[in-house]
Amino acid sequence: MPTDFPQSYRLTGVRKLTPTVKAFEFAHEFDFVPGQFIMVWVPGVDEIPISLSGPNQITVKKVGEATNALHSLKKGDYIGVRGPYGNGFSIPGHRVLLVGGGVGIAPMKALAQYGEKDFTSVIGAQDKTELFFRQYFPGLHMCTDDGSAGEKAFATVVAERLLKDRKFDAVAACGPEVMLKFLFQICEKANVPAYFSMERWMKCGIGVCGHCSVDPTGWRVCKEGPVADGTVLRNSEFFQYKRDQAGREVEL
Amino acid sequence: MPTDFPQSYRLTGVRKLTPTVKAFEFAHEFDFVPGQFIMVWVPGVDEIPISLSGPNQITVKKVGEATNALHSLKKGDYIGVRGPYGNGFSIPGHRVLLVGGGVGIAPMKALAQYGEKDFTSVIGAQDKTELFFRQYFPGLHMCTDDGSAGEKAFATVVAERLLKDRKFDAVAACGPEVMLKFLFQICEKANVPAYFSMERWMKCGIGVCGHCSVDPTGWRVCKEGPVADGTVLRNSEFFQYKRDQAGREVEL
Amino acid sequence: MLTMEIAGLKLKNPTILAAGFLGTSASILKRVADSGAGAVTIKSIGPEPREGNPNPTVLCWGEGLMNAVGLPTPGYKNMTREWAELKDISVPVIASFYGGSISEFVEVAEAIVENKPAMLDVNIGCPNTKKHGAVFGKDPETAGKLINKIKEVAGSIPVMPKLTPNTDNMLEVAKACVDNGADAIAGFNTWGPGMVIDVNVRKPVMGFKTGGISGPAVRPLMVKGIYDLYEKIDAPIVAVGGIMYGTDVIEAMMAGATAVEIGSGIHYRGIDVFSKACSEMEAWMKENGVKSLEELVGSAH
Amino acid sequence: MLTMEIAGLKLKNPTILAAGFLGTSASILKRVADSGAGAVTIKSIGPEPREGNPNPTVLCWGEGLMNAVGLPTPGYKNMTREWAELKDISVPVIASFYGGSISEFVEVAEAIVENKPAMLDVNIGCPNTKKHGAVFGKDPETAGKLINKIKEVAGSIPVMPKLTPNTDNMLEVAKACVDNGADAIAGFNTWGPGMVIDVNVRKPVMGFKTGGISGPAVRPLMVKGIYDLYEKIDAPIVAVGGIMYGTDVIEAMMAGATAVEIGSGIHYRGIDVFSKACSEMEAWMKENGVKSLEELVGSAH
Ligand SMILES: Cc1cc2nc3c(=O)[nH]c(=O)nc-3n(C[C@H](O)[C@H](O)[C@H](O)COP(=O)(O)OP(=O)(O)OC[C@H]3O[C@@H](n4cnc5c(N)ncnc54)[C@H](O)[C@@H]3O)c2cc1C
Ligand SMILES: Cc1cc2nc3c(=O)[nH]c(=O)nc-3n(C[C@H](O)[C@H](O)[C@H](O)COP(=O)(O)OP(=O)(O)OC[C@H]3O[C@@H](n4cnc5c(N)ncnc54)[C@H](O)[C@@H]3O)c2cc1C
Ligand SMILES: Cc1cc2nc3c(=O)[nH]c(=O)nc-3n(C[C@H](O)[C@H](O)[C@H](O)COP(=O)(O)O)c2cc1C
Ligand SMILES: Cc1cc2nc3c(=O)[nH]c(=O)nc-3n(C[C@H](O)[C@H](O)[C@H](O)COP(=O)(O)O)c2cc1C
Ligand code: FES
Ligand code: FES
Repeated sequence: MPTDFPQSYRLTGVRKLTPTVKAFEFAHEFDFVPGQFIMVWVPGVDEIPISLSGPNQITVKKVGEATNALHSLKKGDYIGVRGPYGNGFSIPGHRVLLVGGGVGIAPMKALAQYGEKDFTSVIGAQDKTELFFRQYFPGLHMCTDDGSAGEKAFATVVAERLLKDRKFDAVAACGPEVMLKFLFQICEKANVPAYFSMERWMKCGIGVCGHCSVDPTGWRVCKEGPVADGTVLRNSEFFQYKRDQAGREVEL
Repeated sequence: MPTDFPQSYRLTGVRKLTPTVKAFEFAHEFDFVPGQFIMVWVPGVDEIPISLSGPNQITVKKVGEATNALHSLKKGDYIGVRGPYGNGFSIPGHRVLLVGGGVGIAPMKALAQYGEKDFTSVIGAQDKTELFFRQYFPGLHMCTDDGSAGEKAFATVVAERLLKDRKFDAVAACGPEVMLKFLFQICEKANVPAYFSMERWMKCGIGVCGHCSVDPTGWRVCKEGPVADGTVLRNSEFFQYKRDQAGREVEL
Repeated sequence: MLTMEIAGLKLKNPTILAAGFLGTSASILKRVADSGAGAVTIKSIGPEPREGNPNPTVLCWGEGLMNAVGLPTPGYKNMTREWAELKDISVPVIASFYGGSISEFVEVAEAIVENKPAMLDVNIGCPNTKKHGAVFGKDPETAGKLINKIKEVAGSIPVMPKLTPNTDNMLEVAKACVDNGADAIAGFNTWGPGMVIDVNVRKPVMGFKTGGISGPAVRPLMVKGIYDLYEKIDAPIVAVGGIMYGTDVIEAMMAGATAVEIGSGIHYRGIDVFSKACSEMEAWMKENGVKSLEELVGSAH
Repeated sequence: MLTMEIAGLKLKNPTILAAGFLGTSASILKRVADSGAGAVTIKSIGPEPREGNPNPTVLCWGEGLMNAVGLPTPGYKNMTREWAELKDISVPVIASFYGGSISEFVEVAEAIVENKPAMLDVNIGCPNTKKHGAVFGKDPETAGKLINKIKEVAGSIPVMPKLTPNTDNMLEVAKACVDNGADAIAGFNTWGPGMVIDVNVRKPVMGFKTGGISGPAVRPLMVKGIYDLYEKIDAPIVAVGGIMYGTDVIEAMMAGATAVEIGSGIHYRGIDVFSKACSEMEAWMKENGVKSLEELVGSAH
């Protein structure tokens, strides 16, 4: 049987977590490392990279055509999946600060759940309705842009404070690239190793097309990534520019 | 790497055993059951079925174009081999009478060497110069057509006598089909199960072309064979007719 | 549950033994029928006895076979006993045949027709001899004329040309065949041909140097071909190429096939590949609430 | 030990990164060069920015890949920074490009030539768009005319058309290219295309429905094509298709190639497939007493 070919499975559960985010469960369990992703085929529409939030679970924010189509699917419908791909989180040390922003909370949930570390967590969103999966995060600090739940602050601000207060062996994070940009500066200042799940436009997902590779090293988000550490992030295109579907450079 | 594709190995040894028979050793050991064969590619000439007389050894009689070409090869030359193919000998009981006629001695040598049974052996050839591998056969009875070595008799005659003298659980044999024809009658009369290595024209060697299949069951010499027992031999085309390279029936 | 009808043939299931596999005698055809095939095909019959190419003639190079058997045949004149025994076979027996000229094709067809096979499979796609096979399958005009002549002698026996995929004209050839009365179209004979060189020996390995490619490696190419045929021609289609599993059969049907042939699958899954594929199809049909195969034909378009 | 020269390019070894694999930026090309490739190829450059086909665009179906990336490109006008950085790469950088008409091909070629790539790889074999690619590679006259025009603007930069294997006219196209000044011939772009249908979903899986086939499954087809090219044309040949191991490179050379490209092998063996294949070649050469690769070219004929 093919390995890197989309296999179709029925959705066994679809749950609305926020007005824009749904969790989808399917009839197949991946043996995976938190931080790894799969390519999700929405039949007839598109195929997109999505992190595993559990062995048989993805958690997806509605942002465009493919994610909209996915959100319209119901229990019993088929999706195609292949993977798991990428490196996943491999974090040295024990005391880890988890930071999840927006739908970036999804992969951090898998890490919190299966990561076997001494986690302290920060999850942030625009407002109360967009926070989800809070029950999975140990030592949780919530924050929202409007203060409707938890602290009224950016996740980066909360993280900075925590890093000052206590000693952490590492910071693991996923979220919008601008959030990660500031968080990385904070980590560098605090001299704590960063492990960030990054995104670039993906076509093949298996390391052959080059579309997701980043300057100046040619590091492939789909293969060596998506989790980047400081050696990858420093002096790279990350936090500066990326390439669009045609391969043109666009500012972050 | 391909499995059913000829792999070329150098000949590591070529030994003349008789005026018409040579043993060839090559730089690869097959994990095999005595009675199994390989397809031997003589580059640029032909590919022919040959029983393994050892894990890295074949023993071949010069009879035509391919075997002549094989006989002209020297240590260091390449041949291609694929396999091992077929069932090999799987003999119930313990006391086994081995019968090898002509170059049919070759596969019986492998059985004598690795078979782990209580063997009594009969090997026969035209004359003294054509007997080989005698050192491998326990309880050996030799015979030649002209009496130049051992008894002056056909191997079938010696076998018949032995079967009368003692009790055997089975007879295992390889040799010219006419010899096997008489030996089978002897076995049937003595009520001893027969296990004979049979030959038919082979093209694919892997059970797909049908060329080696026999009437009336469609038993494939290359796949279910080459070792046939009484249920296969009885009321079959064996000892009566066979098919040539074009598929035409020819008398034995 | 798996019954299908194609060009008047009623099949208990849509899996047919492909020409050239195990079709050398009545006894082995019977064995294949007993292993679950919905129909069986006699190895291509030619006008005169022919030994075929020197070995190696059939090799497995990984996810595919490579063959240049070269159409060995006892010749149609030497098959009297074989035909008599074919009567015992419980499923339709299809006769594949070839010739080196249109008149040879017709000569062989005439002789075969007397023995009343269930269908004539016209081999115009074999890449493994210089004079026969694919030379008749690359030019629409030649192919059309050939089918026309064969229809004249075929009487009520359906005629199915088996195409070569190795031509820009594949669809035009199919159309010419259908326009000239072909009752079904089989796609495809082997791909390429290909070649493998042994680097130590520095020679092509096959006795014929090259060999047509079949087996799982060609399945995506077959599916695309069937998909195109379904959109272009108005005749039932038999899919051939790399089919091994029940879902492969269903895939070919969704692309447009009414039945399929299985050849190389015998190597990968054994002689009972037919019954295995059929149980897999039944399991899939249950799981997906499909009652009859007919509703699947062309459903991916 | 592995040095080769092809159309004036001096290569430290004969393994070249195939077009469309990892060639999207200067940085990834540099990484491939550092992984041991003898030369690298920039992903085919087009006249205007192009997003390519919707995903899935590249899948592995077993012993092969299937792709319909659809020639995405930033367009030659948006590559200034890329070109500047290419200067740092230690091996020859080949530029692959395409157009939707002869004049577009020439327009792109002119722009590329200003940046002095080591060679022009003319993509006339891509099956994954309707307007570009293989339409220029199936008709000898069109292909010849195209190469003629490109040679006019190429100056001293060697021109290498990359053929499609999917045409009866493959050898005639090659000949027309050589007659019109092609300095080398690359064979081949992907095969088919093929199609895979998901039976549960009842739809073709690829975003473009079909995809060109590459990888180990096509190697025997490639070898046969190179073997034929070697007998018919008088220009150095670059073999592309399913090459993964050192012995595959040697096989292609024995069939007639002077150098090879590796693409899908990156999936099966990693980005260092180039250096792996090279060590395997060296080991084989030692074992077989071969001093230079040159003596191998065409040695299986
Ligand atoms: C490794 C990785 C893991 C991800 N995990 C998740 C997750 O767990 N949950 C989640 O909701 N989202 C995740 N994403 C983002 C998700 O892939 C995009 O939201 C989705 O592709 C949008 O598709 P669309 O058609 O709905 O939107 P579009 O309108 O097509 O695109 C909106 C934006 O989504 C991104 N995008 C679209 N297609 C791709 C593609 N093929 N590759 C990369 N980015 C693309 C681009 O930034 C684009 O601008 C992940 C992305 C990556 C790279
Ligand atoms: C299972 C099996 C095991 C064998 N083991 C041995 C062995 O250990 N030692 C040995 O010397 N011989 C063995 N043979 C016989 C050997 O295959 C033939 O002697 C050889 O093929 C002759 O080839 P040739 O070109 O020299 O002769 P040719 O002149 O081509 O043929 C002479 C005769 O050899 C037989 N033969 C030729 N080609 C084939 C073929 N492709 N398949 C089957 N038979 C063929 C035919 O009976 C033919 O009439 C075995 C045969 C089989 C089927
Ligand atoms: C060993 C072998 C022999 C074949 N002989 C014939 C033949 O005699 N006539 C014919 O029409 N096709 C012949 N073919 C082609 C097959 O019938 C079939 O079209 C092809 O193998 C693709 O199907 P598969 O992938 O299921 O094998 C042969 C193929 C093989 C591998
Ligand atoms: C994902 C992918 C993208 C490709 N893109 C191009 C391309 O842009 N230009 C081109 O000439 N060939 C392209 N090809 C074809 C390859 O360069 C090569 O000819 C083919 O894949 C066969 O070689 P391989 O088996 O080593 O992969 C592409 C192939 C693949 C799989
Ligand atoms: S998406 Fe193709 S290399 Fe990463
Ligand atoms: S040799 Fe082909 S089936 Fe036995």
